[in-house]
Amino acid sequence: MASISLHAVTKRFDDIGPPALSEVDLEIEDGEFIVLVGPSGCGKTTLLRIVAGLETATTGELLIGGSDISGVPAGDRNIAMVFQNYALFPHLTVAENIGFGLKIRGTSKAERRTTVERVASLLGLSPYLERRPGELSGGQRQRVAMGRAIVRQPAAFLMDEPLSNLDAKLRVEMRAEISRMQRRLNATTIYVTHDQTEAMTMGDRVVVLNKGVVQQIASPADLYRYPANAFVAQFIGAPTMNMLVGSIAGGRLVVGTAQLKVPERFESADGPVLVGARPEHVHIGDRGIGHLGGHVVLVEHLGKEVQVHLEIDVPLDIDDAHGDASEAFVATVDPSEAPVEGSDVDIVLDLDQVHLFDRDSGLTLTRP
Amino acid sequence: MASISLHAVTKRFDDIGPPALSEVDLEIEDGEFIVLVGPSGCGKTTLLRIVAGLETATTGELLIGGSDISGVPAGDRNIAMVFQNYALFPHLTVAENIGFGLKIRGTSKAERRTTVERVASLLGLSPYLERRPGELSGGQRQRVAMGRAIVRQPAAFLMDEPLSNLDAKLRVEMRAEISRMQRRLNATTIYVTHDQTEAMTMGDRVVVLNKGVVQQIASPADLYRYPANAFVAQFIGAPTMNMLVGSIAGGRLVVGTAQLKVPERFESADGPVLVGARPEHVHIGDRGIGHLGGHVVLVEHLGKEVQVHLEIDVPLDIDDAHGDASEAFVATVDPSEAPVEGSDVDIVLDLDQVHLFDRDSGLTLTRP
Amino acid sequence: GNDDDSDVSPTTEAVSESESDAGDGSAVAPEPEDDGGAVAPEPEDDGDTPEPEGEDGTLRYFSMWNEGEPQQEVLQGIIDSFEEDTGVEVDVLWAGREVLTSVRAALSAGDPVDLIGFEAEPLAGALVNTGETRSLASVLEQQIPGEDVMVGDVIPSSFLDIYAVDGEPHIMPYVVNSSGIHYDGRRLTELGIERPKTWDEFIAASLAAGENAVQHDGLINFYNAYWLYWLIVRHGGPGAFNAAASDPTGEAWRSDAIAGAVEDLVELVESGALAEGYEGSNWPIAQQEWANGNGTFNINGTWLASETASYSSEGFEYRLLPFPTTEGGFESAEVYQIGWVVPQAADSPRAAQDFIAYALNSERLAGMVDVAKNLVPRSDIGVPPDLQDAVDMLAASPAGHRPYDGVQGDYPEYWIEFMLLDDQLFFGQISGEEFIDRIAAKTAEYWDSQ
Amino acid sequence: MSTDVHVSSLQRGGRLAGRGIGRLFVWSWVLFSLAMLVWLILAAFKRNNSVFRDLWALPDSNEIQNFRDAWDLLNLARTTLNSVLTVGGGTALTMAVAAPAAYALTRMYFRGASPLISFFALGIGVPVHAIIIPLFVGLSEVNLTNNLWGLTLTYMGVSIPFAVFLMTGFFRSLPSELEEAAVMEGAGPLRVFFVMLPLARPGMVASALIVAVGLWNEFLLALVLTYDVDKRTIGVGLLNTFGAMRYTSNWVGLFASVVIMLTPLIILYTWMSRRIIEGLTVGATK
Amino acid sequence: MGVPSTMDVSPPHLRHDGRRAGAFIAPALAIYLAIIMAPTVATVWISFTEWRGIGDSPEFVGLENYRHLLKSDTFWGSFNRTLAILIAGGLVVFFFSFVFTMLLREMRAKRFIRAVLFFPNIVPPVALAIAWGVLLAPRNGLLNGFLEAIGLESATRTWLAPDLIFRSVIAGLVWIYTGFFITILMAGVDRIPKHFYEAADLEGATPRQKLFRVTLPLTWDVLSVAAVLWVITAIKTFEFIYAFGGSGTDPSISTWTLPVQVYAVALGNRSPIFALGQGSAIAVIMLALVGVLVVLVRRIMRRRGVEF
Ligand SMILES: Nc1ncnc2c1ncn2[C@@H]1O[C@H](COP(=O)(O)OP(=O)(O)OP(=O)(O)O)[C@@H](O)[C@H]1O
Ligand SMILES: Nc1ncnc2c1ncn2[C@@H]1O[C@H](COP(=O)(O)OP(=O)(O)OP(=O)(O)O)[C@@H](O)[C@H]1O
Ligand SMILES: [Mg+2]
Ligand SMILES: [Mg+2]
Repeated sequence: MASISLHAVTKRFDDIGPPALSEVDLEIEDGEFIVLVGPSGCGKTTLLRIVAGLETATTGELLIGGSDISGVPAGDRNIAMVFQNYALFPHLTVAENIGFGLKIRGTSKAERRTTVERVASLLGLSPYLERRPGELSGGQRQRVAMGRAIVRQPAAFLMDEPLSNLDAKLRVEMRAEISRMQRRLNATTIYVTHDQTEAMTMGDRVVVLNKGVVQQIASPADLYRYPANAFVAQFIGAPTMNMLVGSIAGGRLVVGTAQLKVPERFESADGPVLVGARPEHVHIGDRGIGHLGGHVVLVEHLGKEVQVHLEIDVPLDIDDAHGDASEAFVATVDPSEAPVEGSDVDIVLDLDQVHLFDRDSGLTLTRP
Repeated sequence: MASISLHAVTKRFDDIGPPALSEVDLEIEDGEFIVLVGPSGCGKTTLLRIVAGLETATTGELLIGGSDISGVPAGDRNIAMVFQNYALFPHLTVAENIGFGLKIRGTSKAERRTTVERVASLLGLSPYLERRPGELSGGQRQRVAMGRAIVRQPAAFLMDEPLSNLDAKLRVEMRAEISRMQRRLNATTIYVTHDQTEAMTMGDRVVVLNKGVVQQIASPADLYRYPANAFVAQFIGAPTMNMLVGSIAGGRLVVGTAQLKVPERFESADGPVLVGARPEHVHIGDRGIGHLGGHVVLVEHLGKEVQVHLEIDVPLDIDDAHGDASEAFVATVDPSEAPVEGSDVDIVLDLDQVHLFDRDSGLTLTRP
Repeated sequence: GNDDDSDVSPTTEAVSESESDAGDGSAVAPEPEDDGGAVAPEPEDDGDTPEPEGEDGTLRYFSMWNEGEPQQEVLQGIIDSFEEDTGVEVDVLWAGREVLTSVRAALSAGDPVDLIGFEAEPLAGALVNTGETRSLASVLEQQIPGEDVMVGDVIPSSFLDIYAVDGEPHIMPYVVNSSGIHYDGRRLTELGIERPKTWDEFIAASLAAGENAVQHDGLINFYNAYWLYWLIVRHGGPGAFNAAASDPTGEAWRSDAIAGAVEDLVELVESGALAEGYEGSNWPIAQQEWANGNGTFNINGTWLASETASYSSEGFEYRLLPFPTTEGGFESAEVYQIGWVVPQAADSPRAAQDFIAYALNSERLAGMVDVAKNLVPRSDIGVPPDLQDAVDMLAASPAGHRPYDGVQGDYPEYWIEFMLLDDQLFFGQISGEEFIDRIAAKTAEYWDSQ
Repeated sequence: MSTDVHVSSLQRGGRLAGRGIGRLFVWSWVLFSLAMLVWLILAAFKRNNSVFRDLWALPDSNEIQNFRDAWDLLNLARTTLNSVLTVGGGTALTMAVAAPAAYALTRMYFRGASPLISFFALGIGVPVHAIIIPLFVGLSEVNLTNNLWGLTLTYMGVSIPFAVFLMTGFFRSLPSELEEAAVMEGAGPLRVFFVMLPLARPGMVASALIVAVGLWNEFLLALVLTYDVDKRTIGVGLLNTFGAMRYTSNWVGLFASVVIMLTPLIILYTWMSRRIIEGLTVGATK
Repeated sequence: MGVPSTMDVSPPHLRHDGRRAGAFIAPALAIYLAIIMAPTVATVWISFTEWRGIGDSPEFVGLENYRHLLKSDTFWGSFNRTLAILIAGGLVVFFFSFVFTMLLREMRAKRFIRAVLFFPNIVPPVALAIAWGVLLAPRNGLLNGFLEAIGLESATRTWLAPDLIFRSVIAGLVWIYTGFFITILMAGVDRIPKHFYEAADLEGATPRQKLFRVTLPLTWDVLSVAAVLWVITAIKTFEFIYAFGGSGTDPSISTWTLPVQVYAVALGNRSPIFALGQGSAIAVIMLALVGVLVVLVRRIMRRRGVEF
């Protein structure tokens, strides 16, 4: 096991355009579980591959266990990677797949067998040792990939969206299993995902990347509660945080026609801001008691809660990754409070919970 | 527009094994939006294709608009289908794709143009009419596929997981858009999905299929509140409903060591049962006040709520589609109530909300 | 060339004479001169009475020459004037050396082929021997347009007899080649070597000539075969090789004459006189080097002079050495004819015969000598300067024989098997005894399977 | 750890050296192929008596005459026309019949489709030599020898197996949803075929190119099935020129004819090589 | 893997009775039958006859032609040379193709190199043969000239001498066809997703291990197609050898292969034999050879059938 450090790592694939990774600094402690999230193309895979040695950084330093290993080829870094699609060799059996690395390293046949069997039983794969990947279910394949990774006790695990090919149910189960496995092995792990839930539940710390730049590194709970900027705020949480355009002037928070009291936390703030409110921090009331007026476009009953899509008369700040989104404002409410579709309602923002961001830099004005 | 009826439709692809569809009865009213859900391989696509005429039923009757159309070829059924990957003709422009069916039917060029333009503006596709599918975004393609379907005013729409290729955000938007479109056109629609949210939000009624057999046909809310059997109960809702093995004897509900009062609704029940409790109906308290003892394995912070994975000393009934799942019991609690990982806790089931199922047949004992 | 143009008027007359029963309106046919009685197969021809009717004045001629070869150019000139003089249209196909492939294609497709010009040996093997050609006896009686002689007067019967069937000629030669050992006259003088006459002298001269004395393109199997065939003919006389090849028992190969020939050949191979790498020389590499002055002797057909003319070194003096004689052996010259046949299936046999007679006119045929540098069967036409030796050789020879003693033409399949063994002998891969044993066995086996 | 790194870097050094040698070999092979081509082209501009003397000397004079000779001898106007007619016609017709056949074989799911595919594929293994004799006799029965139509027909016959083989690969790889979508819109079988056809266009283009290049270089069939000068194709023309030039020892003229015949191919190839290569590989690897 | 007897698996809208599909297939099938299959059958029949094909009609002679061939040194020479191309040539072609494919995978100019290597496959074989002849000419050939120029005079050979000429021919064929098979193998290798190699890299696999543990097993089906194509190509090869001997001068007998012999015996050559029966017998033997070897290759390389 080992710590992993990246110092000012930059990666350019071509000379034009922005780099795929830019000045990434990251200290991962021995045994830590780091989750890497960010929109598509933000450089998650690239970072992983640089650590693995499948790609070389353009500039910057990479240390594993304290020593610079920039020049060490992938095979000698003692790092295991679980690929998104597992990269199981289709012509090898489960046992052969798990034992592949041992074979390459020339481990004796007998030793290989016992090791593979131990790992397989650990992963509940013992009955399938003679099958080929094509004859396994998605979850089983995932476990074979895990098996191949853990069998040789690597210094670190890298996992690139290992669950994205599984169906929802299985994903939940495998998620828990990977967490448990990682804790048992206490292996340094970098885990890439684009799944909210995985990001929030699996890691000790989460790294949010955008366009190759680290946005925030924090524990899941902190990330949710204290997003460092508007990007993180909107990226973490589903449905996404509603983001309204407003400004603070003269001690009042102005949003559309509403003039609200600025929460204590923000009293020093001033000028144009973005007001972020998570759907669960938006309440719907009858006309006359709320901050803003809205029109109910759609009511989605999700069983235990209801999502209300609203049209409001305040400009929204839409995440530009999905610029063509219809301008929607969402509130999550209890089934008992669901409004009628097509009705006009009042919207109350939970001012204790809203976030404010500088409208230019996007940086949070909240001090945690 | 037309009603669609299936009477005892059975489909076998081979002589061995169970049929892909077995004795399916389904009455769809004119203008109704039916969602078809079920685990992978349960026969959803097959049912759709039989209605479309791309597959023939082995036995049974299929009526559209009241008349038997078993012998009518697909092209003459006046049904439109939206394929999972849209099946747009890559060499045709958007306009030509939308107008394809009209052209086949020999509609005059002028008429075709006006119709296509009308549909395109309806879908917000007017600026893209001369583009080819390769030059469109996922959401736009989806709309072109819709356009091709609606342009010739078919008797019914069939959609086979039309949103599964889109990313999460776009999916939410398109979901709302399809709902709106369907309401506007008031077109009979069968919509296949494996997405919980789509199932719960889009349909007038939901059909739950399992292994080719219809499990329940009901409105989304009823499905959630009154699942007809243990399968539906576990299939609908995420995280899945916890299912404990218990029995009713002498007016007491026995679950593990706990002897609980049988809720009024079930007082006539007797014998071995399954006790179903959704995660949100499970509460966690300190030792001594609960029904069951549990050990906290994992605490997942999802931001607005916390999922607590527990090990309990009562046998669980695991959905056999995922028979290899680790035996887990999940509670969803407020972040403020989250227990500490590794601690032992008491579990309280919300007896007003639990479901009871016959342990043999799986049928519900709840009378709605 | 322009020789032909001068012949216009006499030819017109000549042709009109022979066009007697052609019934062709375009041809001038004043006197229905009878030429029928002279030839035996004539009734056969007359049997196909509609045939002459079909002659719409077109002559289909398949030639062995490729476009661009001098012979082709000469023939083209003759054809042009023939067309002009007679109104007969000559539809000529310059098919190259695989002319018989095309002939076969045309014949089996039912297309008319009236005239084929090719080497006599394959013609004999492929067509004449199997009865697919017409007798040309009547041509001998035809007057050569523009001259006062008949064909029979100017073409020696010794040439015609070689391929005669039942005493009647079937192949009419227009080029006569031979083969022998070529050398640069100057070079021999410079080296101070006497022109060798006998085999022993030849070997001695070769050894004296230094490196690469005998250039040879060993990848051409039938060039390799020159040596042994010549030696057998020298030792055993004309026909000895053919007799050995056609002996069903194969025992004829064990004669003293052949043993002597084989022994001589082995002597040559072992002498080191042959240029290094001769066995892998890809034609025309060796002859090219020879012409460039790298090497002294080259066994080849008499066409070698014209083939190498374009690249031979300055002042090259083409000389030909008749194949060396052997002690107690025979003397004869190879007669390598290129000639015409008229297939049985010809549509316009008459026009074909007319063309033959027309082309044999001395002035027209002179082109073959002057331009193509070939020898021709008519002795009253000049000789290309480089081939004087060849003419002398032919004149001096007491006898003539067919190329490869007729083995190639008469037994084409056998010929292939022979060349295979001959190569091994010539490349020193097997001994003389082995060769004789094998060829004897092979011969017996071959005849056994026929 | 550090020793590990050391050892492995040594190994790596060995690997790199091995790779270096390998690359050197690859490049020498490439260079060799290019050198052959360059030599041929250079030779076409040399003089007959110097061409073999100093092999790599640059042409001392540009002998346009070589090209004139070659042009005349090849009878290029005529042979090109014939080749274009037979090769172009044969290719076009082959595609015209092979595309629907390949489509039906892969997309119509009728009983016997799979054995039929194998039956077509069988034809790839039949050497021309094994059929040319009866083919020749048969064609002459129906007066199609020495006839460009007959040659075109034959070209179709010999190209069909490979074309069908390649194109079944392409059609198989097309998504069936498109077909189903067309069917749902009411298209009949012919219509569906024409909907699918443009999708298979890359495959068709590639197959056509491969077939055409093969036929362009073909000369055995042309040699045996036709004999008239005015029915000669460029392949036979080259062969004949080869003969003539060799007998007259006009080597430079010969090289000039090769260059003449090669030029369109080189142009076509630099332009379309990716298509050709990819087309070939789709058929072979699908 | 036939269709279940009572059930129709194929979708009904696409399923057609033979007739409809027939209309699509008929033209191609008709021409194919007429031009390839009927003559193939006829060839078998002609091989039992003696026939010159000019005016005469075939005369049935039973197995005489075959018996004759079995005794003919020429035939065995051709036969052995054909096998030599097939086996020796095949080994060399495949060895080079593999090495090249591996090397090219990581080379930047791989597109260009592949295009150059493939080029001989579109050049008229006549031209290739001419070039090859010039290359290997004994004294003033390019190769020997080159060897002398770089001071390797001892390495010069008479490349076309009887003991080497056929090897030289094979070398020429290797030169031509290696590019073709590189192309096919590369397509197979390119199909292998990169992550398999990366996974192997992470395990520290050497290039050789990657070749044997990843590339070979994953290109097996392509290899089997390539092997079948090689069998056919090797047995069919004619133009290059034929033209190598020259036009008008029959190719040297020491380079004859079966197709050349068919041509020489039945179709043409300078002194033609016109033995159609015998030519057909050789053709039938070629056909049989193709058939047997294709079946053999596919059996040896069996695993997941490839259309053929
Ligand atoms: N081999 C490459 N050559 C050129 N550009 C590349 C290469 N690999 C990645 N990139 C670019 O680098 C950026 C980051 O890519 P990367 O694959 O790391 O994104 P990601 O965060 O993993 O995205 P995703 O969630 O879609 O997998 C992208 O803009 C991508 O286009
Ligand atoms: N053409 C076919 N031949 C044989 N079996 C088939 C065929 N099509 C479907 N099946 C089988 O019928 C069953 C139902 O398949 P279907 O495609 O309808 O499932 P589905 O509910 O659409 O699943 P998914 O959610 O994975 O798309 C499956 O067991 C499947 O294997
Ligand atoms: Mg990625
Ligand atoms: Mg489906």
